[in-house]
Amino acid sequence: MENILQQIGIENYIYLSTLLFCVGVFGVLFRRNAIVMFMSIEIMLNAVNLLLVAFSTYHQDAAGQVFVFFSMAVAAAEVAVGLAILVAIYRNLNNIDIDSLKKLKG
Amino acid sequence: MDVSFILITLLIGAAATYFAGNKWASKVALLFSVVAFAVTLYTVNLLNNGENVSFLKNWIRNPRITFNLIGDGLSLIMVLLTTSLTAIIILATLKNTFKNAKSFYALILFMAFAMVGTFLSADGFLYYIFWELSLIPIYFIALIWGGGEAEARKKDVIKFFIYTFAGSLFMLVAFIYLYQKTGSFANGAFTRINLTDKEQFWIFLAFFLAYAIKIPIIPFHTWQANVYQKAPSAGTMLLSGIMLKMAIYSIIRWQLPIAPAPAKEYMNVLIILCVAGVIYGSILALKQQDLKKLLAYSSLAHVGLIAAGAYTLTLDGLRGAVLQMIAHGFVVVGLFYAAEIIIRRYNTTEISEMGGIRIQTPRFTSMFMILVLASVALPATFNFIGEFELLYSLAQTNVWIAVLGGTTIILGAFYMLRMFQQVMLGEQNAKPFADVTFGEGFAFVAIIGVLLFFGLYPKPIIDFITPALENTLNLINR
Amino acid sequence: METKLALLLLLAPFIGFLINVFAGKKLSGNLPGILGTVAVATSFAVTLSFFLQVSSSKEPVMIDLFEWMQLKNFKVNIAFQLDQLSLLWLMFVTGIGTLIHMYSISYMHDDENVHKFFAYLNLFVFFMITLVMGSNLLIMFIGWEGVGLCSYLLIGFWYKNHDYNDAAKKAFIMNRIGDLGFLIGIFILGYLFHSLDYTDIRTAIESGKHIDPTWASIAALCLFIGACGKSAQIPLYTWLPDAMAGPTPVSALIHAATMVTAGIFMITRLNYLFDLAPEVQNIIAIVGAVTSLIAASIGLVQNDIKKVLAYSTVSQLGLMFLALGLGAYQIAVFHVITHAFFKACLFLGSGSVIHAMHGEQDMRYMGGLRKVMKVTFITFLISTLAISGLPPFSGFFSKDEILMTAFHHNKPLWVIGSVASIMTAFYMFRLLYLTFYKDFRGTEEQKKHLHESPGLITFPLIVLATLALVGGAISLPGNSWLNEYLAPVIAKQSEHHHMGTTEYMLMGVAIIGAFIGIGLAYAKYIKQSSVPGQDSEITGFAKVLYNKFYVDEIYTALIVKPIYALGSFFKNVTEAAISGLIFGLGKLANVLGTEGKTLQNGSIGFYLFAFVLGICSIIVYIFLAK
Amino acid sequence: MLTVFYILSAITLGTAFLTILSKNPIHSAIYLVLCFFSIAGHYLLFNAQFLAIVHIIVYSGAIMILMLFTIMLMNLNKEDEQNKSVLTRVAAAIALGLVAFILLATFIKAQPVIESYQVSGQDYQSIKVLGKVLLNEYMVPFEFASVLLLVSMIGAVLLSKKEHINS
Repeated sequence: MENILQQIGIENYIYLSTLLFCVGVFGVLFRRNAIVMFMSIEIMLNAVNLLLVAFSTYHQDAAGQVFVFFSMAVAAAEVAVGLAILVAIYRNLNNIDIDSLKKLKG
Repeated sequence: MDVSFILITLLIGAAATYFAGNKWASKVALLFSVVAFAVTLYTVNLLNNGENVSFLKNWIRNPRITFNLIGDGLSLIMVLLTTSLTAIIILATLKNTFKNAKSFYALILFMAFAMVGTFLSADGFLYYIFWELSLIPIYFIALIWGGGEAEARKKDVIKFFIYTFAGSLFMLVAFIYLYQKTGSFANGAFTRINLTDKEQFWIFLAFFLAYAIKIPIIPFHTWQANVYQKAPSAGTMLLSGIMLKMAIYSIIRWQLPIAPAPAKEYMNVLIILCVAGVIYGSILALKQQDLKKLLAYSSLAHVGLIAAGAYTLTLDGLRGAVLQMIAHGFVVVGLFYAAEIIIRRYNTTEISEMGGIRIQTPRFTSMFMILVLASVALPATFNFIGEFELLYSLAQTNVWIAVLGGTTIILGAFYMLRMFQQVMLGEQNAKPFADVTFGEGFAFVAIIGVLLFFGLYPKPIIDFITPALENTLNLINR
Repeated sequence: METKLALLLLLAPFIGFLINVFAGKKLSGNLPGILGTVAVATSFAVTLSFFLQVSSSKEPVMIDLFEWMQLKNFKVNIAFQLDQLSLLWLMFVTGIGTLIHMYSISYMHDDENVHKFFAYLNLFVFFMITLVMGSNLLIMFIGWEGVGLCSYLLIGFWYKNHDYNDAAKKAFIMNRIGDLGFLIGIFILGYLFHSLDYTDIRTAIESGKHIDPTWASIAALCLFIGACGKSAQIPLYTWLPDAMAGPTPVSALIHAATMVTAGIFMITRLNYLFDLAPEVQNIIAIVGAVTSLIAASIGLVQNDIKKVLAYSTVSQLGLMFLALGLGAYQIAVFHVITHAFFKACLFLGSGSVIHAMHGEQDMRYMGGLRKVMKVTFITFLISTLAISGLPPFSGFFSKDEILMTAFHHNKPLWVIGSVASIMTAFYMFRLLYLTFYKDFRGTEEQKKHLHESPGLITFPLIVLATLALVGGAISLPGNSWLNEYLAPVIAKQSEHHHMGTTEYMLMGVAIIGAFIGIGLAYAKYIKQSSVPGQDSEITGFAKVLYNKFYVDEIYTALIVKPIYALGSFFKNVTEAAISGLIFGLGKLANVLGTEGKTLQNGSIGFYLFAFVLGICSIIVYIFLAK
Repeated sequence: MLTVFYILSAITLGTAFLTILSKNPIHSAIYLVLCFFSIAGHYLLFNAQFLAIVHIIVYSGAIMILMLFTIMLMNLNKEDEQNKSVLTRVAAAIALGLVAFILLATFIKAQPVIESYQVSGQDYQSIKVLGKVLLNEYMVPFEFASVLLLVSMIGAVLLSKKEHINS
């Protein structure tokens, strides 16, 4: 089978994941809803994952994909703990608007 | 027998004093200070006989820090000054009753320990530890046993602490940089490496900040007068008599040999800064209404001259600086002691409330007079020797600077005699003033004896310190 | 043996001082005084033996004790030198010192601190001997400052009075200004010659070694400033009249006969150095002449008997400096000696008068004392004639020599000197007439107690008056023993004035001048019986003179006040500014903390922005900014 | 193939944007699932089938379900979120532009040398190979990942447990 990168080119993936990453950043900055912010973080993670896979193919090396597995595991753990924290916050404040979390003021 | 025994004696003394309890603390402290003095004298004697009294033990392997104590003429004369003055200071405070006396005397001995350590250290790290260690006892002494309103005192003492501490941090940075270069903290290693002029400049500046604050050189002096005024007299004596000599000693031992190039390049600036301190301090002393503050400013003027002499980088200047350090140490302790006696009797530091004391106290007056005269460097007192060499070295550098520095002769006489007149002379004071007792007088006699004896026969000290100073000078001109 | 004797000479007064300081209080009656007198007399005896030895052998006695100070280029020893010059000085220091000690026993015996008085007086003699005996400049400096100290202690002897204390302080500080000059001079000499020994310096100069003439001149000038301070020359003379606050014997010993001549001693000692600097010599001559004129003019109108004598001292010292400036060192020394005799006598005489008047010093309340105080009057008269320059009294010879030299070198200075001499004759006779002639003008109470002073007071007077009468014999014109005696210590031999017509004419002029002064005084105070009016009545130029040209006020306004103002400025402005700056640094940290705290506002959104910006800048820094 | 890539990319970016911009969190979640699916499509393009499957299982299956449950648990499925201030939104947009610009600029400035791609024919992404790599070379991290997951599970349980302050 002909390799995909010969047809598409690695640079396109770089552009794609860069843009995807920027969208994630934008989401984190743009929204107040903590859950949507979480989603934005997932988008950023996926942008990176995508790039890792692209380079894994480029170098024909399995390590990149293995790393993506770990990254997924970490993402799963992160989401689990993060959502638990959000639940705890919601219980106390009755919303998950991050702008209402200002107790740590200096 | 080497120099470490002096340190051990003082440390044991501090502990013993603390455990002796309040009643016996002063006597135990006096005993140990005298023993330390005797040990120092013995060590000096050993050195004179050509024995090696330095001490070297490995301490920490990484970073490479050694417990290296150097015993040469320069360091031992300073140790001798410290131990003798400590004994005199403790003797001078015997009449006072302090609350929690055991801590007070233990702190004094501990401070003497730290200062002796500073003078002896030949390892930069060790030196730095001792240098900072000496700050802690004086901080507590001034804070807890000081006079004046508690809040104001706290403010001044903390200002002093932070100020001097901040200055010495720059020195630490310099040491760390030097360690990076040499892989050792040893003084000898520092003086052997070749630093570029730029590196030397920054190292010089870092040292200068630490020392200029401690000495103090204007414009780093603002902590001085207030702390001298607020600290108990014993603390003031320790500060002015010994502690500020640490900085001048360090200039000669550390700053100049490690970074001689900037000292040569900026010699005029440094000397003018120091000499400006002489005039500035003298003129300010004229305007003081507080006895202790007046003495503080006079001290500022005198040490300015000493530092100026050290920065001339001549043998005369260095020797004059060391001689004058000793002379000034004794005379300033004597003067503060006299002030302490007056303050103890009259419970005030305001000059305007004194006067008419002479008529009641012939003995005290004579002693005070001699101290005042020594302080204005009358010939045949030890101070004259030091001041003459200092001014001579300045004159070799630039006659006009010597003239400016020499104004201390005029202005010094002006403010000291004015103070003496206002404090001692005039019609009898309404408040009675008991003449000094034998115990009180003994400290005076010791101080005056030293000042007059070495004023006429300073040869032993000169011979003792000159080889070490010549070494230093060789390092500076390497 | 010589060393021991010399040490005895030096230390006898010091031992007297120690005994009087430590045990004086327990000694009863006149014992402290007798002790002090014996101590100085011992010194005098030893001096005499040395004097005889050296005048015959012509070899100076050198005594080297031990090393004192070490400087890079040279060492300074505690060493002494008894040569012709120092022995001459020692002779009259210890001689007159003995007489004045003797005088003081009686004069001071009522004082509660008499032992201290003698202790200080002994100490003074000790330091004066040190000053004179030292074989290098630093030993001289010990003595130099030491006598200044004793002067301070003795002027402020009655320390309860703050005016006296102020006078003492002023004397010390003014002297110190000069001392700074002296010290700087020493520094330059040390730099030039690598030695401070007189002999070394002289050898170096006479061996023709090249010496930078500019520096030599500056050194000479600095030393002259030192001499100005000690010998009360313009501009540092104002302390001397104030110094009259001390007891009268002190004025006689320190502020007339001995200490104030230290400057002349120093310049004579270093005559070879001053010969190198003709321009400095010119300055010295001019300063001396002007001082003598100004002091004499102030003396014309003073009413305090001691003040008149003080200004006359300044004036006479000015004449001596005139001689020094003209290079006539022997003549200056000659005048020092004659002046020591007659001025000591005058001061002691005035002391005797004050003693009789119970402390009154204002001449306006004296008069007619001639009848009661015969001895005092006669001795006083002799001294007055001597100082006025009438032959054959000693002052005539010395003063005439000075004026003659001035005439040969510099006519304007001769005129100034002559005018000063005429004034001297006038005010001295004014003093004499007001004090001893006409009727008594004091209170009845005082009149009852008027009496001739006891023998201990009159004996020194008689001795000194005798010396004032015959002292001129040591250097008669044309046949001067003094010139020959001093020849070894003075490098340049004084030119011998051939006693020609000009010289005799000059003598005549001088004598006529003196008579004019005396005549004026006679006309005013005997013929017209005028008595100086009260302070408020003085007007015009006399007022300026009476207020001493307002020099003190000018000094206060120009020097003391600005220093105090500067002190206030430093205290209130500079100190506050610097300490404000330091505090400002602390405050800055505080403010930064408080302000920086609000950055930490708890808003996660804000943190995120900061975070993104931070990442951006890191990336830019690492990847783009190269 | 390029067309497929472009379509997939458009879906990826578009749904990502919609995720962020939709007001209702439920909608966001659904768009995100779509986004993840498109990314899985990219993985398939790379011929990384195993990864694509795992991706779908973990992200779309586990994570997104978890999120949806949370949203429902909190009853957030309504459009009640207050908008951030205009300033913040403008700033966010600027930040977007800035980050994009900087990253792209970095990439362009780096001028990567993209070699012509050589197919070695070596198998590197079959399940078999991946499994070998994962359990040989990356054994220890793999085990630690399990520990991590365990810990996060415990943490999640602890955090979401109702606190009984008085007990």
